[in-house]
Amino acid sequence: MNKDDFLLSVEGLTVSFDGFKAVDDLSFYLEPQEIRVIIGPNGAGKTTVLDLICGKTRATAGSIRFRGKELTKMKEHQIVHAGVGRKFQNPSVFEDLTVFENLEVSYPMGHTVMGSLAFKRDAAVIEAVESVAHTIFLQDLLAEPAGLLSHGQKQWLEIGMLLIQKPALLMLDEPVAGMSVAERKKTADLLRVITRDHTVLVIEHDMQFVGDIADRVTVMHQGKVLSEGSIDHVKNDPRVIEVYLGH
Amino acid sequence: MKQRNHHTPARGRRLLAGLAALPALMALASPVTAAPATAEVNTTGLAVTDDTVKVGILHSITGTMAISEIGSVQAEKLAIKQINESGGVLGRQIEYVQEDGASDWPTFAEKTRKLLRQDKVAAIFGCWTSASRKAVLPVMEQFNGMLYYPTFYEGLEQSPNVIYTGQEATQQILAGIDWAVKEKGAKTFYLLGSDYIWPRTSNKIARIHIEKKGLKVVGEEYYPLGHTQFNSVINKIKLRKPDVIFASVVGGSNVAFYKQMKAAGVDFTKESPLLLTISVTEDEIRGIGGENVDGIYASMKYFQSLDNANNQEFVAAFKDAYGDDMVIGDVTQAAYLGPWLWKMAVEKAGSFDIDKIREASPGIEFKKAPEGYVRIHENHHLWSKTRIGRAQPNGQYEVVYETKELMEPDPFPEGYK
Amino acid sequence: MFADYSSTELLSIFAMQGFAGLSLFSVFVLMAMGLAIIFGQMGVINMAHGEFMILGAYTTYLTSQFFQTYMPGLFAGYFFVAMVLAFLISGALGAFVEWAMVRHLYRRPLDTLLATWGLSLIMQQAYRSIFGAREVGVELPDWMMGAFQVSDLVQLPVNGLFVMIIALSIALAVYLLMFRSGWGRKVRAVVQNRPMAEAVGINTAGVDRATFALGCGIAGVAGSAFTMIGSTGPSSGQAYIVDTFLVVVFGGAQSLIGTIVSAFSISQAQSTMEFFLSGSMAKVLTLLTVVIILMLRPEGLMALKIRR
Amino acid sequence: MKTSSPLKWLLSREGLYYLALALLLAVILPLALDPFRLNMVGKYLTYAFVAIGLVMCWGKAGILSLGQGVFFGLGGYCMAMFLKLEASTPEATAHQSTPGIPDFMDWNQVTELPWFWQPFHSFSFTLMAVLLVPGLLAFIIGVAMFKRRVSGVYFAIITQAIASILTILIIGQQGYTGGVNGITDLQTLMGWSIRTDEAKTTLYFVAVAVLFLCLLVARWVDHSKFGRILLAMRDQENRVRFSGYDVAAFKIFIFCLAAMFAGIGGALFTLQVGFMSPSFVGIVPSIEMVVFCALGGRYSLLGGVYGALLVNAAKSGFSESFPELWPYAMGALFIGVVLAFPNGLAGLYRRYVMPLEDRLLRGKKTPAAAPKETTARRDDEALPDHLSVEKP
Repeated sequence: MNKDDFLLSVEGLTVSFDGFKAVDDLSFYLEPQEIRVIIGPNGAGKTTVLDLICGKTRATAGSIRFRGKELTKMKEHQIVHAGVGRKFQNPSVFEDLTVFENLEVSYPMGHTVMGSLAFKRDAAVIEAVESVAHTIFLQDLLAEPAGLLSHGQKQWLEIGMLLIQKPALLMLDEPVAGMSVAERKKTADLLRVITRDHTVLVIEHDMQFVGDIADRVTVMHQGKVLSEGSIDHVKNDPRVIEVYLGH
Repeated sequence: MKQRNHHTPARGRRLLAGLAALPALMALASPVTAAPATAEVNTTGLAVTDDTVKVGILHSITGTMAISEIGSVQAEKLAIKQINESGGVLGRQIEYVQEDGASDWPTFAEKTRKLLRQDKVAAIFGCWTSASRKAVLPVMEQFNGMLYYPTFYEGLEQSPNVIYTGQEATQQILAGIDWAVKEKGAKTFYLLGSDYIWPRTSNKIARIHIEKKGLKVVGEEYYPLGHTQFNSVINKIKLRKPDVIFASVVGGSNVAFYKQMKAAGVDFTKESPLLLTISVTEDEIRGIGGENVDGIYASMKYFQSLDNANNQEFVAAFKDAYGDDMVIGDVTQAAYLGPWLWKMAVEKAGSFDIDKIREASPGIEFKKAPEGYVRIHENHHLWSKTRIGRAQPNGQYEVVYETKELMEPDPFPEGYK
Repeated sequence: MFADYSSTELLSIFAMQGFAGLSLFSVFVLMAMGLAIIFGQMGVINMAHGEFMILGAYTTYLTSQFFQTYMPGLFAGYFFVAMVLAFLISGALGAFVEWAMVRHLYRRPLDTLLATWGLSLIMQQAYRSIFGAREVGVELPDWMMGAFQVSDLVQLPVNGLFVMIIALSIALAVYLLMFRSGWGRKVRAVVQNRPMAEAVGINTAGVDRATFALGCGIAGVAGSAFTMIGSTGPSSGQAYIVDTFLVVVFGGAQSLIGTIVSAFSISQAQSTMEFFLSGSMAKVLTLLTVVIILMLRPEGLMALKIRR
Repeated sequence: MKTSSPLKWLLSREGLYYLALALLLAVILPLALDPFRLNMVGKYLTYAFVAIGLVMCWGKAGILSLGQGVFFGLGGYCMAMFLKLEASTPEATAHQSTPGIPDFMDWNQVTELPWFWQPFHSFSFTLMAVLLVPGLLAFIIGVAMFKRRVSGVYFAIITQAIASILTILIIGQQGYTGGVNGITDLQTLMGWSIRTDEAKTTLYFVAVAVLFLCLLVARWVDHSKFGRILLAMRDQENRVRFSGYDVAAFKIFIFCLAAMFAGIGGALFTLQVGFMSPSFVGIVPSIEMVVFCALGGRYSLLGGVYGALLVNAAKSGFSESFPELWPYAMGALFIGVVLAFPNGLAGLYRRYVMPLEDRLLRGKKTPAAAPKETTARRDDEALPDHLSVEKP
């Protein structure tokens, strides 16, 4: 397979902070429509990988190709326009805006200065917002300020803000952290819906949840790939067991 | 603005004196016989009544310039009080309206408008910086007022609506440099100033004058206002070894400059190099500290230590009014001249009308001036002598030289542009 | 421009110019040390820093007056007393200001800027009411006024050396305090993670107050030292504020070493340029260079590299 | 947003506030004040332009500039250069060694009009320059800083340094700028004397009209999606970035807009007072401009206008009656606003007066015509400054 046939190909990715290599010569590939979960102990460099892909952190070396484009040279907003959406670990929504406005801001129109000045809230916008709101279970809370939502609802809202951008690749950093059991179940449902037409890269600790959704799992340790494969494959990998159970 | 002071004590005293002396009482009772009718002396609607005339005092009471302007306010008030005690102007007591320019130039312009239009003052004594005068000038000309401006300044101006009671640049500089060359044998000069119009203009005049004599300027340097680090320029001075440092540094920079000169081992009393300043009056020395300027020379028209009867009287009156620890600098004395020169112009013209005062002003002599004698030139500046003073550790200048003749004011000096 | 001078003269001049640069450096260090602690460690922008310095200067003035009047015999040593008093008085006022004002604003650095600017206006006017609008002259004991004659041209002013020694001692003291003492550890802990510091039982409110007071106290000592080389008037403090902030920001706000490095580079640059250009242009060029470098490298010279 | 019908907007509550301000400025004050006082209000109004810009830039976008005096000054100097050239005809300056150039140039041995003065013979160029010179400088600063993600405190300090640099430059280059005295003695605008009372009153009304134009532009920007993005940016800058926005471009735009407003204010200031000098460029006036905005309410456009008017009126009043007390009052105002009511007058109004209005409206049984998305909430809550030191 040519590497541009992958949706995302990460090769030799390295970043060092003052000599400390948080990600060290990392390579992995994502196929279209795949759901990939990255797991690993704390400090393995999982979040840094997402930071590197979405441009928040600049790579020291290596390449990230996405649909034939080299992301390491692009600005954050250009990466978003290329089709990569990112959800942060802590829900980051605009607390002073309403749910509707949160989604509207993310709607992929009027993203330039002039475009945003000329932006009109037309029927298409309202429809797209309402449809996404329905998907993320917030259709009745559109007029609420986002600051008043519960923790779980904020997580959903942030996922909704990604969905409305219609990205080709969705990156989620611990989407179910801090959720109640019921919310967690609803989120799993939500992800299943999403994965019907998105490629998804997820960081997650909850192995139950990982087993539920993952096509393939990548295990990271000390900035490197320790193991990769199906959930059963990595669960039985002795190196993974050693890392997780400790010395 | 509401600092209207009617000087009732003065008036009260006058009344008592009147009771004692019948002729004076007569004068009060029938002002027409002693003083001309108001309608005659005031044809332009100024604030003149049968026994009062209103003038304005306009200086900064607040803000950064308040430090410098306070002495002028005191001197002007003292002169007004003395004039009132001696019978006023055309038989009318002077009342003043004091306004605060707040170290802000538009405020100066605004207050001038207010003084001229609302209060209809017959004259304004005020302004200190050139910037404030420049802001006020168009208003003075528009509403035809008369400003008495006390500060020594760069010249390049001659308004029909201003009498400049301080020296313009050539008066201060030419005499100073001539003295240094003749008496001290100076051959090389280092020009140093704060970076704004007065030092730059002054140094330009100085440079031309020096070079005309075939002597040499070995350095010319400007520092931003408020600058406090002079080590580099002190090194340059040491390197170039000028005979004279010609300094026009102002404000807080002054303090830093002289302290650092002293610290760098320059003893001014040795006069090698000799320091000649045009900006350090007795007022400034209070902030710098007498020990730091011991031995520098200043070229100005007035020093507090000036030995003549007029000045002794003036210094005594000033200290009597404001306290024994007051010092009087060049500008303070020039401010004191303002009300007197105005009074004489009014009396010569027999009218408060601005146009008549303007006409009457040239040629007016003030023989009781603390600096000795001044005369108003056609160009609205003063003929005055220039003196060289040597700073003493006690903060006073000792006068070591005085020009024989009065220096002619020349605000647009040909050949010095 | 050097053609006219002999080589000994040139050597002397370079020596003197180097010394001028070092004097400026110590002035910058003194100005910036207190601010580096307050701004760098606490994130508070203290626009009244210059006024705290002037408080130290006025303290020195009053002390000198007191010694002159009541114990002229001990006048030679008054300066040391004055510096201690300047530290205590400025520090005490600092602690009060922290309690009354700054502690309510820790989450809002830009608001501390406005509030402390207001404080600076009040302090200036208070000086004006108390000491008068004119600058006061602070008389120095004779031993401070001289200069060491190194060679014919080279003289090292005693008070310049004295300022230098104070600057270095304070820098050293701050370093020891921040990095070699238990208290410094607490300060750094609070800076890096306030909730965690609270959780492990550090009295963060107390640490804040002491840190702010320390910064103000150092400003007081700086002001005291500046009476030797600068003016002491109600608005003298304002002249320092922009330079001071630039030194701290240029160094990298959270790094004390950075502050020193930046004070050194700015002072050397300015003093060298002053020698070749006019004072005004040197100042403009120095400020401009610093601003441009900060645009290219906003984290300053010595930034802590933290993974974010 | 729902401004499809301007009339309907005017009758909404927000529209009525604007009407009230218009009534105050265009009718009540001119009737109540003599020309002298009205001229002073006219001067204060020119600061309101800066305040509007600061509300947009600082309040809405979280960018605190301590260098607005720079832009105010540049706008003012552009206008002053035009007026000075008009005043410096060869006839009026015949006594100079080089007639036809401004007097201060002649004193400084400048014998030829410098190239950058040449275009200011043209009024249309001057009008453009009033907008573009401050705008361009803001653009350069903005690109350099926001692209490098300099923000918060760092931005504030750097803008302050720029104010300091420009002041030293203007004072030092007196042959080209008039130095510390500034550009003075401006008399006519295209032959029309700007010194008469009538002219000052006319200029006052021009200032009011232009102010409302700027207010409406600012309001339009604020209520567009752009405004919501500013708000979002202040809150969660990264989220905006990862929603596909070029955050720097938005900051640059709003900073330039604020600079242009300040430039307009400066130009009108020059017309009102008849000169321009470096004392309006430096650090102190720049910080005072921030106070106008903070007192009025940093999140409210109208608050900014009232803030500029009130602080300046208080300054004149105080310094006339108790000059000694003014710095104390000003200082206390700073501290009080920051500590006690960070949202300024607008915040107080919303908290204490608006509920009364609500009750009145309900009393009359007129349902409050509250727009669907009211900005009240945004302005009312004590929003934390998300302006903490950000390092890239």
